[in-house]
Amino acid sequence: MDISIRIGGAAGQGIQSIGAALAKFFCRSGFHVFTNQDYMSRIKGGHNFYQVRISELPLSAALDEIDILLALDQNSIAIHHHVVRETGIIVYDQATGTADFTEPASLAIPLALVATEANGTKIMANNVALGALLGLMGQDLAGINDIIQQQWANKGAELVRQNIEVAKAGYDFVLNHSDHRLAIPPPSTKGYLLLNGSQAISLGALVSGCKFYAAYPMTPSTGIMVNLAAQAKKHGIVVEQAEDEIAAINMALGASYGGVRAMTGTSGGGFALMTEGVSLAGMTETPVVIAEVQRPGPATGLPTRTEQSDLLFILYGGHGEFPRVVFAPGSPSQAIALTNKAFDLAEKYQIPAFILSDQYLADCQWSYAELDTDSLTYTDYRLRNPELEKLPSYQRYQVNDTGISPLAIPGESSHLVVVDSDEHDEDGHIIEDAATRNQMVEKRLFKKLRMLRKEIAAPELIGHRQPEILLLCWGSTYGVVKEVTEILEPDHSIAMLHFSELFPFPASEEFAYLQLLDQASQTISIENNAGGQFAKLLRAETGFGVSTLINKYDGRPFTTTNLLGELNEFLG
Amino acid sequence: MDISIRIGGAAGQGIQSIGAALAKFFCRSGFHVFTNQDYMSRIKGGHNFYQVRISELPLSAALDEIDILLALDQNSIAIHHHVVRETGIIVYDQATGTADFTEPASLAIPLALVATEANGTKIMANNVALGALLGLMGQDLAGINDIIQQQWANKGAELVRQNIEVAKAGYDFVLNHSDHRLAIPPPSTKGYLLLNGSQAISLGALVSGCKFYAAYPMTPSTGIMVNLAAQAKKHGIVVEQAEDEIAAINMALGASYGGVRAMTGTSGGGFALMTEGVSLAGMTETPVVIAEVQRPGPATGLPTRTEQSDLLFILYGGHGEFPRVVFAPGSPSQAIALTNKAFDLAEKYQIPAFILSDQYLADCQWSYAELDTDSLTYTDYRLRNPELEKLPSYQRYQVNDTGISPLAIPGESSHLVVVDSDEHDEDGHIIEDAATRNQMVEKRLFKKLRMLRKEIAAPELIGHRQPEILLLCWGSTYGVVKEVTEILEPDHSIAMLHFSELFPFPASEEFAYLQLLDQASQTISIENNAGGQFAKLLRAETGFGVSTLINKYDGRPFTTTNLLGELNEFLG
Amino acid sequence: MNSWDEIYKGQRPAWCPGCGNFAILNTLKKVLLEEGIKPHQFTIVSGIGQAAKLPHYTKCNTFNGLHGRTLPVASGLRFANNQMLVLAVAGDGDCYGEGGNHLLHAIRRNMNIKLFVHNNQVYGLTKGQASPTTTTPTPTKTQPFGALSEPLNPLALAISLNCSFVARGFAGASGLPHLNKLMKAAIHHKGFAFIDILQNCVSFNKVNTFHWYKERVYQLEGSYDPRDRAAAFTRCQEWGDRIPTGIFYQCQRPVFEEQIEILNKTPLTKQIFDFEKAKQEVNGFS
Amino acid sequence: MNSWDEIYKGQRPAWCPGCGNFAILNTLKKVLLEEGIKPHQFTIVSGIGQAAKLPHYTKCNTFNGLHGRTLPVASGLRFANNQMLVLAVAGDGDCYGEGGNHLLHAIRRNMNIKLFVHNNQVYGLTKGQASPTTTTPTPTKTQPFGALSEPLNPLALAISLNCSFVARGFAGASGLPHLNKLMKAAIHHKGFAFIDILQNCVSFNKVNTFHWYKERVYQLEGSYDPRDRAAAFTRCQEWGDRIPTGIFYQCQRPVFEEQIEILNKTPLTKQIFDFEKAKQEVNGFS
Ligand SMILES: Cc1ncc(C[n+]2csc(CCOP(=O)(O)OP(=O)(O)O)c2C)c(N)n1
Ligand SMILES: Cc1ncc(C[n+]2csc(CCOP(=O)(O)OP(=O)(O)O)c2C)c(N)n1
Ligand code: SF4
Ligand code: SF4
Ligand SMILES: [Mg+2]
Ligand SMILES: [Mg+2]
Repeated sequence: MDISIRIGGAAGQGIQSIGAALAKFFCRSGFHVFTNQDYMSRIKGGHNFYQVRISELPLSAALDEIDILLALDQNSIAIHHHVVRETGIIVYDQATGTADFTEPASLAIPLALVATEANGTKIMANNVALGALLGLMGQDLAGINDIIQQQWANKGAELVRQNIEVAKAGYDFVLNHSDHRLAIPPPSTKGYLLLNGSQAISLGALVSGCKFYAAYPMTPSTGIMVNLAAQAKKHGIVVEQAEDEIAAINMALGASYGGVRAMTGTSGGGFALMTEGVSLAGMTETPVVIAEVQRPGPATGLPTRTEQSDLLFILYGGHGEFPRVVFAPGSPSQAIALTNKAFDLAEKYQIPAFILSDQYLADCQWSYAELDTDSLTYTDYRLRNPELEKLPSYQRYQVNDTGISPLAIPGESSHLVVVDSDEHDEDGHIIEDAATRNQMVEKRLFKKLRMLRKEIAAPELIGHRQPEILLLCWGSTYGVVKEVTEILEPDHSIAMLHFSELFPFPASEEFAYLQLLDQASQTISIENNAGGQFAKLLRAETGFGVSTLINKYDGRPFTTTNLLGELNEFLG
Repeated sequence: MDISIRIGGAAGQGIQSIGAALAKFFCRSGFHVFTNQDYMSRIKGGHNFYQVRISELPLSAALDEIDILLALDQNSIAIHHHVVRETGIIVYDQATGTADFTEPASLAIPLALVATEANGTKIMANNVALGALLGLMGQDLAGINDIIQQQWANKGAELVRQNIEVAKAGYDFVLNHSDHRLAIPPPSTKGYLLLNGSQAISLGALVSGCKFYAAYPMTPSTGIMVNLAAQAKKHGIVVEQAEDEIAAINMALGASYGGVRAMTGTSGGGFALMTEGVSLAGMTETPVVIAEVQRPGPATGLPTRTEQSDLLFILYGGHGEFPRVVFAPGSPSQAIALTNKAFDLAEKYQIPAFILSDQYLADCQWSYAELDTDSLTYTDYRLRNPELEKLPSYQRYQVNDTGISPLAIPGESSHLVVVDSDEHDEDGHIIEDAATRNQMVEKRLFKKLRMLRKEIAAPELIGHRQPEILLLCWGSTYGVVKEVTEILEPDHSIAMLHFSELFPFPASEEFAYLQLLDQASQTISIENNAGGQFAKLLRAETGFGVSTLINKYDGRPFTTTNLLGELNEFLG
Repeated sequence: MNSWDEIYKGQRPAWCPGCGNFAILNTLKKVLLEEGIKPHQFTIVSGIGQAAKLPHYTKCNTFNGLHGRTLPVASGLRFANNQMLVLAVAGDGDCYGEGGNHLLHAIRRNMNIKLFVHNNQVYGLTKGQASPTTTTPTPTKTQPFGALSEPLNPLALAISLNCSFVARGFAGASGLPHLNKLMKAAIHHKGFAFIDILQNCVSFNKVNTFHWYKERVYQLEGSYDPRDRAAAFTRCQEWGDRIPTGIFYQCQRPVFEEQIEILNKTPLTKQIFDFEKAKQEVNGFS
Repeated sequence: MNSWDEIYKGQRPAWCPGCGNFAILNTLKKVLLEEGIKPHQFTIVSGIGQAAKLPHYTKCNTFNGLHGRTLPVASGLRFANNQMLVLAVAGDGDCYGEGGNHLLHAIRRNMNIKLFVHNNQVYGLTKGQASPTTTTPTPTKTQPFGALSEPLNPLALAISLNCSFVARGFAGASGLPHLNKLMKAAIHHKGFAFIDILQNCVSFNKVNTFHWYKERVYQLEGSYDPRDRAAAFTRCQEWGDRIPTGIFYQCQRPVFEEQIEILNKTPLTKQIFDFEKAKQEVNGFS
C-alpha cells in the first residue's frame, strides 16, 4: 500500500492545517507517513501544495504521481490533475472549481455549504475536506477527534465540537455521494512519531543542553527558532531575536564565552553576514553551533524553496584558517544525532560546528516508531569550580599536547578568562611575534585537526556491497536516493554512499570507500545544486573524480519518480 | 652588486620616510630597487623595520642578510645585528644605542646633534641618517635634494633648505668619521619607476575607468583607497568612505547599476561582511571589482602582516552559485594588468571580479624601466543612447545564446532597467516557477562560465622547460619564487609555475601544464598560509595532488634566503 | 482603469487582500502622475519584505536588493547619477532592524534620496515576528518572553540625527490625501527626506490594526512649525490615544553630492572616460 | 606604584605617549578599586581600535572581539551570566560606525551593560580617517572632498532611543574626578548606561586637541535635572564654544534580562542541565 494525497490551494487557504492533520491521523493509526511542502514566498494567494504519502512500510521520499488530489481552488486542478493516477480521484470545492474531464475521477463537494449545514461556519470548510478524505480512504473517523481537539483547543470547547461535527459531515458526504474508495488495510502497530527537520534540529539542540539561541528570522531556518522558543520556559532556554545576523552570532559567542552552550541558525544570505563571526569563533576558540538551512540562491533567490548550494561556502566561509566540523543530516533522526554530535564536538574542541540543512529537510515530516536516545551524549567539557578555583594558575590558551586548552568560565573563580580576536599568547593577550604565532597556529589548527579527523564517521553504504553503479549523495537527498537504491537494487548492481559528516572529510581507514569508488564503473553524484559541490569536495579531498553529475537546481527536491527517470540512462 | 639596507626603529620614528627617500634615490639613479616593510599594529613605539635592496639587475624579493643596518633605537641593534653581513656595517644613533661588539663594524652618529649643528632641528635627525647612508655608499648627494624638496614642499622653502643642509651634514659626518664604504658602481640607465602593490591596484582601477570606489578603512587595504582619493579630483572619481563594509559593497553595486565602473576594497574581515553583497552582484548580474588585501587571520589576527589564507574563501564566498573571476597578481606590474582585466571581465560578463592581494604585495615596492600600457584595454560594454533609445523593447535579463544580456543604464532612455535579488524573469520581475529558474541558471551560470573559461590565461612557467622539480605558487610569492628559481636553475632541473589567474581555473588546452606536473618528480606548492589552499584548489580542479607543501604562516613573507633554505632538502 | 494605474501599471501584487500596502502603492502612483514623473525618470530601490516588493507593482527603474541594504544601494546610485530621482522603499524590519546602521549614516550624509518606510510594526513576509517598532510586550512565536525591547521611535531617531525632512503618514483611506502631500513635499525637498508610513498588516499585526490606527491618527495642526527641532522631538513622542501625522521636522542642510565638485556639471555616469589621459598616469606615477 | 595600578596591572599599553586613553584607563582602575570590584568579578568586552585594546591594559575577564561587535557579545554574556558586571569599551568608529546598528538595539533592550565610548572623533588605529563624529569638512587621506556628513551626536541619538543612562565625560586631567563619578553612576545604574568620553588623539586629531576640549568642556550645573528628556535633548546639542559634560538623561526602564523569568534565580551558566528530562522530550514530541 502506497497512497499519496496532495492538497493544493492558495496561501492562506489552510492547506497546511489539513495536511498536518491528515499526516498525524495516519501516523497515529500506525501507518508510516512522509510529507513534503511546496509554497511560495507570500502570505495569501498564489499556489502552494502539501503532500502526504502513506504506507505500512517506512518512507523517505515523495512521489510525483498521486492518488488523491484535494483542490481548494481551480488553479490546483489545472496544475495537478495530470499527476493523479488513473485509479485516483480529484476532490475539489464545488464553489471554486470545476473538473471538465472524465479521467481521473472527480468529486465536487460544496465545502462551505456542508459546513454550514452541519451547524458550522464557512471557515470550517477545511474540516469538511479533511473528513471527506478520510471517508474516501475508508478510515474510522474517531481518530480525528483528538487531532481537531488539539488544533482548536485554544479557541474553546464549542468550536472544537463544531469542527468535529463538520468533519463528520464531510465524511458522510463522501459516503453518500461517491463510490470511489482507496482501500487501506488496517495497520498492525501502535502508531508512530512524526518529525520534520526543523523540529529535529531544535530537539537535538535541546537534548544537547543548548541554553541560548540567538537568530534573526529567515526562511527556511525560522522553524528551529520557533520550536526552541516553544520549549524555552519549560527547559530554561533563552531564545533571543537579534537585530541582524551579525548580532546573532556575536551574541551566541558572548553567551558561549559566558559558559553556556549556544547556537544560532539562519539561511545562506544570513550566513553570509555571519562569516566574520565564524572566524572570530575560530580565533577565540569559542564553541558555537550554527545551523544553515539552505534555500536557492544567489541573493534572495527562491526564499521558500530548496537547494544544496552552500556546501563550499560553509566549508570555507570565514577569513583565515581554523578548524570546523560540518554535518549535513539526511533525515530528521540523523538531524537529532548530528546536532547532538555538533554540540559535543564544538565544546570538546572549542570550534564552530555546522549543521547544514535545507528547506526540504526542514519541512519534510518522517515517521518513526521510536527515536534513539541511547546514543545521545552529554559531557560538560568546561572547567568549573571546584576544579577551576583549585588551579594555581589559568591560561585560556595554554599550549599542551592536544591543542585543547582548558575552557574556564569567567567569574566562576578568581582566575581570569581572557580571549582575543588578535593573535595572542597563552594568556590571551595580543602578540605580534612569529614564534608565538607559529605556536598558536600549531595548537589551534594542526593539533586539533589531527584529533578531529578521528571523530568523523564513515559515509553510509546502502545496497550492493560491490556495486557497479555507485550513487553518491549528501545531506537531505538521503531519503530519496535510498528509496531509489532500494527499488533498483534487486535488478542492478547498485549502491548508494551517503555523506552526512562532511568535514573534516571522512578518512577511508576504517571503511575503504575509495576502493568502492575505484571499482565501480559508474559513480554518480546526485546533488540538489548546479555546481556539483560535493563532487568538487570529494576530488579536493581524495583526488577522485566522479563519472557523472546529476543536478537539480530548480528549487524543487528530487522525488523518487524523477530520480528514477534521471538514472534510467545509466542502468544499461 | 646587491646591497640590502634595513632601517629599524619604533613606530613614529620616521623609518618609513628614510626608507622611501632612499628607495627613490637609487631608483632615480638608475638602480633596481626592491623594498619591503615589517610593522606593528600601533602608531607609536614597538618595533618596525623597512628594507631597501639595491642592484643593477631587476629584483623581486628580499634577502635576510643585510649590508647596512640603520638602527634608530637600541632595540633595532639587538634584533637585527646578527643578520648584518661580515662586510656590512651598523649605523646607529649615538643618543639611543650602543653596539658592544666588534663584528660587524658599526658607526655611531649623534643624529640630533649633527642636525642642530647644521642649523637644523632635532626632528630633522632622520635626514642626517639618510645623508649618512648615502655617504657610506659613496653616492653623489645631489640627487637627494629633489626628493627632500618633494617630501617637505608643503612645509615651506626654508625647511626644505634646512633639511638638505642636514642631510649634507650626515653625509659629511660619514666621510669624516668612517672608512667603511660599500662600493656601488655608477649605473648605466636613466632611472626607474618605483611602485608598490596598492599603488598598482589603484592605477589599474584608474586606467580602467573606475569612477566610484567605496570602502571602509582596513589595513592593509586602505592604501588603495588613499591612492585613488589622491587622484579623485584630477580624474573625476568619487571615493566614499562607507559606514561599514556591507554599505561599501552595496554602494558600489548601486553605482554600477547607475552606469559607472565601481570598485570596493577591504581585507579578510571586511570581506566576510561583503559576501552577501557578492552574492547580490551574482544574482543581479551587476559588474563590480573587489580587491581583497589579505592579512593573517582568523578574526583580527595580525592586522599589519601578511598571509595568503583567504583564497578558498574568495572562491566560494557568497551563498548560492554564480560565476566570478579571481586574480592574484604576483607583482605591481601584474597588479595593474590584472586589475584592468578584472574591470574588463566584470563588465563584459556582468559579474564580480576579484583582485586577491596581501600586505606583502601591497607594501613592497618594485622598480620598473617602464610599465606596459599598450596591452591595457578599455571597452565600454554598457548599452547607452543612442543605441538604447532606438530599441523597440528592453529586458534586463534577456535570454540569448551568450548568457550576457544587454546592460542598459537606467534613466538614459525610456526603457526601464529592473534588477532583482530574487529569482526573476527576463524583465527582472520576481518569479517562482521551475522553468524560468532553470533558464536563468543556465543563462547566468553555465553559459557565462563556458565563455569565461576561455578568457583565462595559462600559468606562467619560468625556468627549465621539462623540470624534475616544479615549484607551484600563486599571487604575491611570485617574486621570491622567481628569484629562487633563477638562482637554482643553473644547477638543477627546476622551474616554477605561477598562477595569477586562479578562477575559472586555467584550462590546460593551450599550455599542457598538467603534463609538466605529471612528469616532474617533485611538485612543491609554496604558500604563505597553513592550509595549502592552492594545492587543494589544484586537486579539486584537476585531480592532481602535489608531492610537497611548503607553508609559512607566521605573518612574514618568504625571503629568498629562507625559501632557499626550505628547498634545500628537495634538491638532492 | 485610472490613468495613474495605467501609466504605472506593474506586476500583480502578491500582497494579502486588505493590506495597507495597496493604498501606499496607489498614492505613490498618483503622486508620480501629478508630478509628471515618467516611469524611466525615477528608480525605486528596495530591500526584502512585503513593502520591498513595491517597485515590481509599479513601472519604474528598479533595484530590488537585499534585506536591509536599500540605502547604500540608493546612495551609490545617486553618486553615479545625481540627476536620477531615487526613492528608497523599505519595511520597518528592513530599515530599522537589519538596515539600522545605514539609516543613521544615510541621514547624516543627507543625499537627495526619498525614503518611504512601510511601518506595519511587524515582520510581515517572514510571518509575524516582532520588528523594532512592535509594541511591548507582544508575544510572538520567536519571542517566548514577549517583545521586551523599547519600541523604536523612527521619528525621534531621525530628528536626533538632524535629518533634513522627517514625516509620518498613514496608509488608511482617510490619510491618503495627506500622504499624497507628504510624498510630494518629500520629492521636492532638497536632501534626504524620510516618511514613516503607518501601515496595517491584516495577517500578522492584530494589535495595530487599521481601526486602531484610524481611531488615533490625526494631522499636525496648521500652526505647527516644522523648523523647531526641540518641538519636533517632543511632538514626535506623542503615541497612544492620539498619533500625529505630518511633517515633524524640516531643515536645510548641505546636500552631500552637491558638495562634490566633480559632480556639479555632469552626472558621473555621463562623464566620458579619457583612457589616454589615464594611461599617462601609469608611467607618470612615482 | 598606586594600589589601583598594582591590583589591575595589565599589559604595557601600545598607545602613543600623550594619548587620552591613558587617563580613561587609570580612572577606570581607580573606580574599580573604590567600588571594591575584584578583577575576576567583571568582564570587559571590546571591539577593535585603540580604545578597544583597553582590557589588555588592566586585569579582568576579557572578550576582545571584532571591530564594531562589542555590544552583541556583551549582551550574549549578560544572557549567560546576569550576575557578571559587563563593561563594553569601544571607539567612536567601532561603536557609531561599524557597530551603529547594535548600539540602537542594545539601547532598546536596556540590558545591564555599561558602555564607555572613547570618542576621539577619528579612526586612530587605522591612521586618521574620519569617524562618524569627525567635524565637517575635515579633509583626510580617504575623504578627498572632506568629511561631509553631519557629525553624529551620540548623546542625542541615545536620548532619542530613550536610553536609560546617557552621559558625557572628558578624559583631560581636569575632567577625571568627574569621569570617575560618571563611571560609578553608570555602574550603579540599573540598565544600559552609556558614557561618551571625549578623548584626545595626539597623532591624528589635530582639530579636537586636548587644549581644544579643555577650553570648552564644563560640567552641567547642579540644578540640571537629568529626568527631563526634552531638556536633555536640547542641552546635548550644545557643542562649540562650550561643551557640557555630565549625566544628561537618566530614566528607569525595565531591564531586559530581569523580565526573563527563567533567569531570575540562577544565571544560565550555573543552571544544571537535566539530560534525562531533555531526552524524554525527544520521544514525547509530536
Ligand atoms: C539577510 C537576511 N536576513 C533575513 C531575511 C528574511 N527576511 C525577509 S523579509 C524580512 C522581514 C520583513 O519585515 P519588514 O522589513 O518589516 O517588511 P514587511 O514584510 O513587514 O513589509 C526578513 C527577516 C533576508 N531575506 N535576508
Ligand atoms: C570589519 C573590520 N573593518 C575594519 C577594520 C579596521 N579597523 C580597525 S580599528 C578601526 C577604526 C578605529 O577607530 P575607532 O573605533 O574610533 O577607534 P580608535 O582607534 O580611534 O580608538 C578600523 C576601521 C577591522 N578591524 N574590521
Ligand atoms: S503579511 Fe501583512 S504586510 Fe504582508 S502583504 Fe499580508 S497584510 Fe500586507
Ligand atoms: S593614534 Fe591617537 S588614539 Fe591611538 S594611541 Fe595614538 S593618540 Fe591614542
Ligand atoms: Mg514590517
Ligand atoms: Mg576613534
